Amino acid sequence: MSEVIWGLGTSHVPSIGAAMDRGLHDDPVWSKLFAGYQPAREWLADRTPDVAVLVYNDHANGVDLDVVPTFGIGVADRYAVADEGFGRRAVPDVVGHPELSFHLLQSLVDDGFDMTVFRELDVDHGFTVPLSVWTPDPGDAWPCPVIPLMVNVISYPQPTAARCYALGQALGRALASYPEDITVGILGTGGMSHQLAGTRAGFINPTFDHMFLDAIEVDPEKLAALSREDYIREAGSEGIELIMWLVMRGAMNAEVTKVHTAYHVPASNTAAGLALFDNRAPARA
Amino acid sequence: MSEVIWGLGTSHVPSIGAAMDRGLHDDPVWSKLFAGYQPAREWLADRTPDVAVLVYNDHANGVDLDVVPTFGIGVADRYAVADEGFGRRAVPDVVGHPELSFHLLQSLVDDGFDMTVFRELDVDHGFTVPLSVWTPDPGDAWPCPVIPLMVNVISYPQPTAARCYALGQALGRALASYPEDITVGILGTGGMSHQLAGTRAGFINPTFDHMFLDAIEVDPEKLAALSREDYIREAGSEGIELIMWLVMRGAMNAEVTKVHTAYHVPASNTAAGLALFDNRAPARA
Amino acid sequence: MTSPQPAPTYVFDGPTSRRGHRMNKMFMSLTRAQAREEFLADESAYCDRFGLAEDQTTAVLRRDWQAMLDLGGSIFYVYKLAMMDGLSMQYLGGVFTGMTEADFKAAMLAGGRTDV
Amino acid sequence: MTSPQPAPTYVFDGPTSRRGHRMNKMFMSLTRAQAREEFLADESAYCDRFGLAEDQTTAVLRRDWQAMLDLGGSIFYVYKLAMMDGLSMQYLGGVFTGMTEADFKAAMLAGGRTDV
Ligand SMILES: [Fe+3]
Ligand SMILES: [Fe+3]
Repeated sequence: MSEVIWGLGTSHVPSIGAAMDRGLHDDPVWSKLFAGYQPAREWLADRTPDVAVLVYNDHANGVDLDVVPTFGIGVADRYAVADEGFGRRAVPDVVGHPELSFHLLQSLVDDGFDMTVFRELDVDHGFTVPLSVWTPDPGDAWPCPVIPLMVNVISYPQPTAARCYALGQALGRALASYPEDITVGILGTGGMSHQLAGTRAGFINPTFDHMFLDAIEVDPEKLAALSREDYIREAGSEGIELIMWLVMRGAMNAEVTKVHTAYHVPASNTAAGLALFDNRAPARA
Repeated sequence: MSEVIWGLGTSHVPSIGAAMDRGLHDDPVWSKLFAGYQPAREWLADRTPDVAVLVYNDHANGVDLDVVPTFGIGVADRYAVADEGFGRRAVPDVVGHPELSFHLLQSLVDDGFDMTVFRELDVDHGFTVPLSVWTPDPGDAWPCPVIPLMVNVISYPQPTAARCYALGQALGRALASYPEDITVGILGTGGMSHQLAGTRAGFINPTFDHMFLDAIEVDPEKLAALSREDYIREAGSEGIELIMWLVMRGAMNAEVTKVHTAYHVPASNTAAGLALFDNRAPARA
Repeated sequence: MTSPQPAPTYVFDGPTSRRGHRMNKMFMSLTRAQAREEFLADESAYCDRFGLAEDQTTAVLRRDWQAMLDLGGSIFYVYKLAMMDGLSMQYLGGVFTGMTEADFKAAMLAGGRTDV
Repeated sequence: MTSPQPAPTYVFDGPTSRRGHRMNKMFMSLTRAQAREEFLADESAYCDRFGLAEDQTTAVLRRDWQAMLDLGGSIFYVYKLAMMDGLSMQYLGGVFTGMTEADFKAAMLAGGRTDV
């Protein structure tokens, strides 16, 4: 069986990637955000898993509006970094893990999740920015193979938060039944509160975000019980991306150990959050 | 609420469409097949619904292997007839019903079905042949708007028969909650037993097919309990298409009235079957 | 279907996505350099090619970002036109809220708009 | 993953679909008239363009339908090449089972192969 060793929730704002790509690490607008990432990066650097599963959404780069899957999974050997209009980010392509992908696919479909299979997929900032948050200097390659798990969050109706949490739990079961002994890291991405369009553009809700950062650790069921409309009202129309953190959390144990959290406003128009959890049982007294 | 008035299960073999398009209605190879359709066609001609939902699979014409949805639903105004390589069938394009499509989409997603949304979709013989079985001479237009419900049956792992039946039941609930009073016909397509490739090509299992034609009326749970492997073994590797009849059946009442069934071997390499059910409560003594 | 639009929020639901479909496809095409050249050579003809409604074409030609949203544009697609014009999401945020880009940026740096 | 291949049956599972992916994409392309022309002008070069493995190209050039299946071809995709050649699914059925097309058709008309 494979073992989930950690779960990382993180925003995936494109400007975070752009700031890193332009070396703005010490820029006064950005330095606090990156300082908040540092403890997580250090912890993760010593705990590279054999494979990672990255839960994300595409932003009209890898898929078009013609065909919008609610849940998709990549089964490719390799995922190219998308050109979002003005050249691709200068980061490595993503190496996949098709054997584990096909195992997860079969297990999830047998478990009643109606996955869409991607045999080819270009991944956009929603995917590569979290990888950069984890690994700022990947060199020629990301630290391990990564499997994309795509969630529709931009086209209504999104899956419910409860369904995302259930998908995470099914993902946990699927990983546990993998015949090989490998270690796995899970990334849930998106959020935190933000709204891009309309008179409410620039909306930030730090109260909700802090509640979310706490509850994702100790009471994910509470977050899973919120409706689409709750997320849109409390976290903004794009803050609904936070439902993807629930997939990550669902794949972990009921009890997890918090390694580090960080919260910063703004990354461009968005509240940026990070939460890192150790999935190994805490030492007991 | 909308009311499902009938359900039609039918094979969708391309050669059936080709035979109709070439006017081979009275050809000795085909006349028996078409004679078997006649009573169903007559009954249906008097019962045109306001909308139909057609459950089918694409055969590498409307979607490619790059992106394979387990379950998809069309939300378009119109669906073009696909060119499968040598010109499109000379039948009308399909008019959609986006209002009902979006209602079904929301209801199904809320009910935990992870639908893929098609805002554009070309429909192939899997879709147009059943329409021709229902309406041999459509003239300029099919009898009513039709909503495509796509199921992956050609790429392993297909959804389980049980999941297809559950989708049908959710479809029934979704239709029942539609605010307008409209009548609906449901078509489940594919099968019956056949296998196209390998040393087992030409495989036909009339015993299984007859069992299926009986059970789809009176004991669909029995069919829903069969595994993928059961279908592939008993009905051939392409006979697994029969799981799509379970979506149709699931959307109907527990008790339905058989109007007509027909069975004929062969349509090209396939056992062709038809089963038509009245969903209105039978008159009681 | 029921529409869940909270008052000042755009939700890309069924009716919205139907209205905006061709315009959003046009925006999507602008991710290719060749398409951007063709668009810039004759914006109106390019919009016609994608079958935009007249009010949509007008909104695109005038860079009326608010109108694009009202006519079914998805912000992720509208943004592709803005990117082509060298405009940022923060510029758009300013337009939508009646601020200059500088004021919008300042509002975000001050902790974002927490009272809307 | 567990493979559910019943003995003489092709199931288009993960390993099969990975092996056949480029070849199936090449078959898919043949639904366009222009692509068929380019294919027929230089079949080997066309296969190279899609990145087929050598044994796959050989199978395509020789019209070795059985080998195409064994090398990851999906029957629905392989059939697109057969259609281009003017061959029917019943012809292919004959090839797979070691019969002439006429014999295969006769077997189907007689009720199909019920004993396999
Ligand atoms: Fe995002
Ligand atoms: Fe079929």
